[in-house]
Amino acid sequence: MRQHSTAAGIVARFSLVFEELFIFIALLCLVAFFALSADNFLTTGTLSAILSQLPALTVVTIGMTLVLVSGGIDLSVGSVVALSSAVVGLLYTVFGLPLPLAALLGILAGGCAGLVNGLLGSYLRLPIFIVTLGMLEAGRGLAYLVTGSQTMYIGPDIQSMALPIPGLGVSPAFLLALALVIVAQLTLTRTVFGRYVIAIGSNETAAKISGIRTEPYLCAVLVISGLLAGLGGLMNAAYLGASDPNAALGLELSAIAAAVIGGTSLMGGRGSIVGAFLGVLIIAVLQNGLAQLGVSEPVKRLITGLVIILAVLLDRWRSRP
Amino acid sequence: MRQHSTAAGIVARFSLVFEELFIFIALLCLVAFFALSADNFLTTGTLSAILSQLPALTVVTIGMTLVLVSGGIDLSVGSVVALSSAVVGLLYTVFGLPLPLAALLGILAGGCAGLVNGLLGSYLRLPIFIVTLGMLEAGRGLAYLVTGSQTMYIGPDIQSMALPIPGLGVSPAFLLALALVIVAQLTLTRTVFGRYVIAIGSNETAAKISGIRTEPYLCAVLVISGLLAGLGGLMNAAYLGASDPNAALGLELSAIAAAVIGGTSLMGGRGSIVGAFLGVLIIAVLQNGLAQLGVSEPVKRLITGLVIILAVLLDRWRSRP
Amino acid sequence: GSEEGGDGTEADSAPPRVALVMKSLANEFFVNMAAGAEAHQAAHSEAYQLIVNGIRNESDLAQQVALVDQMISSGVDAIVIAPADSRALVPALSRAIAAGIVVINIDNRLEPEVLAEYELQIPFIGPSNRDGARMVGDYALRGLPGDSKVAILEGITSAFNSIQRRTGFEEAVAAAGMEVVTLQSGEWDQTRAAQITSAILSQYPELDVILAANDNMALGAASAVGMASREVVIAGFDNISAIHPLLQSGAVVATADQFGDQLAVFGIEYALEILATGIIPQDRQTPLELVTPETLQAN
Amino acid sequence: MTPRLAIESLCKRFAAPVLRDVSMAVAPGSIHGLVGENGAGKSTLINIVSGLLPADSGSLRLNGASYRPGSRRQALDHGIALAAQEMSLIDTLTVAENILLANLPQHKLAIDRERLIERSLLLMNRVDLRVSPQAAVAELTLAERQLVELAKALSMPESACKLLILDEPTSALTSPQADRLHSLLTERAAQGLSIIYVSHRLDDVLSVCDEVSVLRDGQIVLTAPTSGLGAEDLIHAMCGEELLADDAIAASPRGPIRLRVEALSSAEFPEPISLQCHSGEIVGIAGLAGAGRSELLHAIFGLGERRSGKVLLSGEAEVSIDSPSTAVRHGMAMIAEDRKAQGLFGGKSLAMNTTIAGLGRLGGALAAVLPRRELDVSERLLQKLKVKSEGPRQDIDRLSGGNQQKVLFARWLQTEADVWLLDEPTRGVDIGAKLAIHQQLRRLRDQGAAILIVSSELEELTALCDRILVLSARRVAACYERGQWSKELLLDAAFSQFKNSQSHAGAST
Ligand SMILES: Nc1ncnc2c1ncn2[C@@H]1O[C@H](COP(=O)(O)OP(=O)(O)OP(=O)(O)O)[C@@H](O)[C@H]1O
Ligand SMILES: Nc1ncnc2c1ncn2[C@@H]1O[C@H](COP(=O)(O)OP(=O)(O)OP(=O)(O)O)[C@@H](O)[C@H]1O
Ligand SMILES: [Mg+2]
Ligand SMILES: [Mg+2]
Repeated sequence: MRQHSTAAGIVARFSLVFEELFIFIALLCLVAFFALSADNFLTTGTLSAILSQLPALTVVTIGMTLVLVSGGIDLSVGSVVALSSAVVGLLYTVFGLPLPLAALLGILAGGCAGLVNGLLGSYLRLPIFIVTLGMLEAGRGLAYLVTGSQTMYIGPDIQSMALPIPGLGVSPAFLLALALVIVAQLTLTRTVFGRYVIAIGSNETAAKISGIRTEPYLCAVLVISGLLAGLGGLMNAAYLGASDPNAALGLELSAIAAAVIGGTSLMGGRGSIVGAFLGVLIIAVLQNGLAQLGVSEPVKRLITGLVIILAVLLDRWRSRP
Repeated sequence: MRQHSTAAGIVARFSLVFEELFIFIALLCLVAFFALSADNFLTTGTLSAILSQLPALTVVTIGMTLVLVSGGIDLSVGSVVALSSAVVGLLYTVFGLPLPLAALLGILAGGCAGLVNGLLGSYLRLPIFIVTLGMLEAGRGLAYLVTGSQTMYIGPDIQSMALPIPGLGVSPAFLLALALVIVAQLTLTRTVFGRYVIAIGSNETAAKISGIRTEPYLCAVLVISGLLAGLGGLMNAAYLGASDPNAALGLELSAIAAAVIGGTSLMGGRGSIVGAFLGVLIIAVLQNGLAQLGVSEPVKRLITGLVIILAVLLDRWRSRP
Repeated sequence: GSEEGGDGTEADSAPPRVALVMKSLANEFFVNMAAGAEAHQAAHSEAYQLIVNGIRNESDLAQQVALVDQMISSGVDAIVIAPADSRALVPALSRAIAAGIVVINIDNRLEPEVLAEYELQIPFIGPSNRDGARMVGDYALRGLPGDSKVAILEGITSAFNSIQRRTGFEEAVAAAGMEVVTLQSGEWDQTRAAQITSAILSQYPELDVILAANDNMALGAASAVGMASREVVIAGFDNISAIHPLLQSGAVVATADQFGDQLAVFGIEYALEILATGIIPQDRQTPLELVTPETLQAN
Repeated sequence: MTPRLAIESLCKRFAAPVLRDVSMAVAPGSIHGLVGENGAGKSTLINIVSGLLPADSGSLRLNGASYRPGSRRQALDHGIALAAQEMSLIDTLTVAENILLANLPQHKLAIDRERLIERSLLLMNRVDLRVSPQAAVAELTLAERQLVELAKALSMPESACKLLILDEPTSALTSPQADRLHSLLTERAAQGLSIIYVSHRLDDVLSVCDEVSVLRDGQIVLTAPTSGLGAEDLIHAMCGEELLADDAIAASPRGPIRLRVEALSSAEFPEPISLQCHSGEIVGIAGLAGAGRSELLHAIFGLGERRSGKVLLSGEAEVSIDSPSTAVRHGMAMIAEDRKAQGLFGGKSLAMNTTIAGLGRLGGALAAVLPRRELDVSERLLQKLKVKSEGPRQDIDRLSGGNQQKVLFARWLQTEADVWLLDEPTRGVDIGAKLAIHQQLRRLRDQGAAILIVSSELEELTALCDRILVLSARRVAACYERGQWSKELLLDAAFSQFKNSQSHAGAST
């Protein structure tokens, strides 16, 4: 009996690594495919192009994953990215605030949107899908209002965040995103907060009876998602050197896709930030590779759709021993 | 005890009507608001404009509601609308098939997309959110391929479906959509199929233990959603007299919003087609009213977001006695 | 010359690689542009290689910036770009130029101030959307009574072309001494345009003219007008094929052709010229043509 | 005579073997009992017979013909009716629809509502379920739900039904309800129906069944007619050892008052109630199904809407309980009635399930959870409670029902709670484990805990409690000290309000 349980224990211990291993293999397959079919895919240029695109989607996906694990969903992230980038642009260019302050306020604007989502969704118990759908519309409207519906040029200052640090080859934004992935993964797996979020997503009633006040946690994940979307907006502005009220249209679907490819359940209670990050990488590699191949838009769409489905097929195959 | 249960029975019986009553009141408020603020809102012109826009969203929402009740979601409806309208356009204008045949094949194209969703989602048990997200991409890609990414002019023939029948004031498309609302509502509430879909959406394991083979039903609702999206594509083409591969972008979110405003639960097991239809009316009145007021795009967005949230707030208030 | 691309531009056997970066490849205008470029390449296959890319969504700047970065990293020799935004693309293009890549701007002009800030000189080739819209507007409004009421359907509010065309339309209306009763965004989309037009028609029973910033919206407007059995003059922009039947039937009176299929070809030829000679040529405005039922008949 | 159902060398394994070479035969018209410890494999065997799980090897014969159901539907078509252990009810459908779900009466394309109501009322009467057939199942109590499940199992036409399987059909029922079911079963068996009856209530098994099989660790260790057997024989076969007798109660002196409930009411429990519980005391709450016992516990624990009145914990300082989280922080524990819906974190490890409530004591939300510590803690508790598992990393869904219940116990032992609210804590728990739980409760009491326990088994209350409170229609009907009560007195009190209300409601029994 004891021997048996140790064996099972070992399998169980590896299963987390294992889970992410499968997604990692999928990623490698994709890279191998593009390396074979596109001429200059395996170059430092491609790598740095991919790395510079990652940060915004990565941080947004971290927030989305947390929300999904808690059993919710946040459809407003795309709009909040646009809103926050608009706020940064406005404060810096029109009101002339110093950039760090403008950036901070932009992130806070995202946090406010998240707070509204959180209050309506957790304390008033409105269906979070609809609340964040409302915020998707309202947030975009605000972004248009803030920018006067025009792209605002911010200039090279803000871009320093998105440009590779000399000698290191990666940008501060990427380092920040990577650090957040690690922090979020540890928070989810190694802190009381993470446990509670998982417990609430897995069975809210049972969580309540176990003495967990569910509202503050449900609200907190939405605020975190809002703040991270705000940060995503800042990163987007840094990447573009401009704030674009039309930025990040449909980003919510990419973020959800990345999270689910990475093993997060839409039913709540299960998820991995590292997996979600691998999901982001898959999406980025796919977009890059297809662009380098220069295939036509319809074919790009078809392939993207197929890869999304294949990724979860692989995931399904894994979890069915 | 017995008296108590009868009283409860009566309350239960009225609660359905009641439920929809609240949405109806919300709709009336909205109409009253626009009647007061826009000059020519309460005119037959507005009415017929709204009626002519309804059919496509209505039929798509019927399918979406069924899928939501079964505990799933169908993100691909917008793309399938575009695909079906593209197929109709291609078959009629390029291949010269007679219009009814082209229309039928267009609807069937939608059904095929739904079948793929259904097979992957129910028999292979992939997460339906991701499957239909994949189809959202792939279907749009196919629509571009079919039309060569061009809007195809179809001509007045197809528009006869969308034009008011003289003397009646409403179009065949609207009548069809209305008939489908009634048929679907009866199917959901009065047939074994409907009860089984509710049962599966409410508790899939329990449904299985009760001897319901869940796969065929889960597959069927997705096929129905696909067919209805196909019909929606036909109606869209009829409305425009053209088939547009970029049609119905983001339609899935409108359909979900309409369903949820109408009292359908995103957790499955609960929903009303009539309610969803009222949800569609709210959305249509809102769009029309805002366009008549001529408010700017940002303000439109803001108001749309607020109305969506208010509608569910009202709904929440109702269900908390 | 380019260091990292490997195949240099001077004196070697491999033909140069030109990347065409456009807005949405799901839009007929850009599809035609791509087709024109591909036909040109097929006819000059020994002269250059072509990679065509567009973004998913006309307004997704980040994706277009990413595309430029990807093209830099895949080592192309020249980039011909129809920027989705006139400012936000400049930094990315400056990176391309720093990497030794020749950049040509087509369709939508990059903001000269921002170019100056980055000390760049990127030649622009393309039509003036504003002049084109003015031309279409003038034609549509000619001969109408002076108190006619006009509605304008613009594209995505923040889009450069949308702003240019809206401005052109507004100039035409002002010149004719008429009134714009409402200006709304149809977001380039047919269905939305049809819905908005329906609403406008009931709000303004006296409406005479709808000027739409692209043909898709004109198509939508025409179907709404047909459905309401009203007489409204409609004009569009872009000259897509689906508009022709409506021009013939008179439901739409005019549109503008910017010869999109040639636009990219001009850009590519310029790029090849620079690669060969190293001389940076001047900006060039490409022609725009008014398309009316008569001109359609003439062809 | 060919047996109705013959099971031959059936094997099934998940991670470990669960059924090993099981052979069993059920004669026509007989009631066959199936008993065994938690996790012995009873439900697994039943799931195979009723088409919910495929067997790894072995064969089944139904009336002599080979039988291999591929789905629950096929088993139904073969005449196998089932009342599942984890009930298979659909919350959003009505009672009537649930009862007839597998066979909804149709008229043309539509459901025939009249026949639906008519037939379900008939079945509801048979099990004595008195709610509206139009009521939504979500609004029923667990006992009522179990009766719905039974009515559902009985809904198969008598001509078609060959085998009726009941997996712990009385776990949530009071004894009058159970008795009624048993007489119904005997009646149907006399008409030729074969029945498999799984239960942990050994006395019931002995009185109802004709024959009984005992499963131990996935093997049949005994099959015999019940006539010559006693409960001790079954226990011996199940555990392979003698159980400690339910040790007599050394009337320990009770301590000061620990829990005070003052005029408490809520939307679910509208009549204000006051009661108190001393430390070192076990107070039982008896009552019929629907008497409001669960609602009372919920209200005390801080759940429920429109709650008024006071719940006070007196210790060093007096605290007022206003929410479950305050309750837990101040040493309260609650094991709710519906294990799956209100207790378990499905798909999560045993470790997570045991430690979750205790995490609050680690400090703030950002306090670290150390996997090593967590595993150690839960491993120790699982061993202490003798949970049959593969270790703390195992997924809780893979545990048998009784073992899941033990994990819930472990959860609150981990918080070192000293005020316990228990709602049917031994529901679905085998006799050995039940005694272990009883012992555990006594130990807690002796350590000074205040315990409030709701149970439908009067024997259990009698054996454990120092005081018993009887609820009837949400009011306190009586309160007895140890030595004052008898089964008759308790039942009388439980029926008291019900009799009054029955007279003007005019319901017939
Ligand atoms: N899906 C599953 N995956 C893995 N193991 C399982 C699964 N279902 C049951 N088991 C294991 O099989 C064994 C037998 O379980 P089963 O539910 O048949 O027990 P039981 O006799 O019905 O117990 P109880 O009296 O508690 O209901 C248990 O040890 C359980 O852990
Ligand atoms: N959410 C609810 N909505 C409406 N009625 C309810 C609800 N919950 C319970 N009831 C009703 O309240 C009554 C009392 O239920 P309660 O759970 O208190 O019974 P109980 O004494 O705990 O019985 P059991 O032995 O079943 O646990 C039942 O008749 C039930 O139908
Ligand atoms: Mg069992
Ligand atoms: Mg109870």
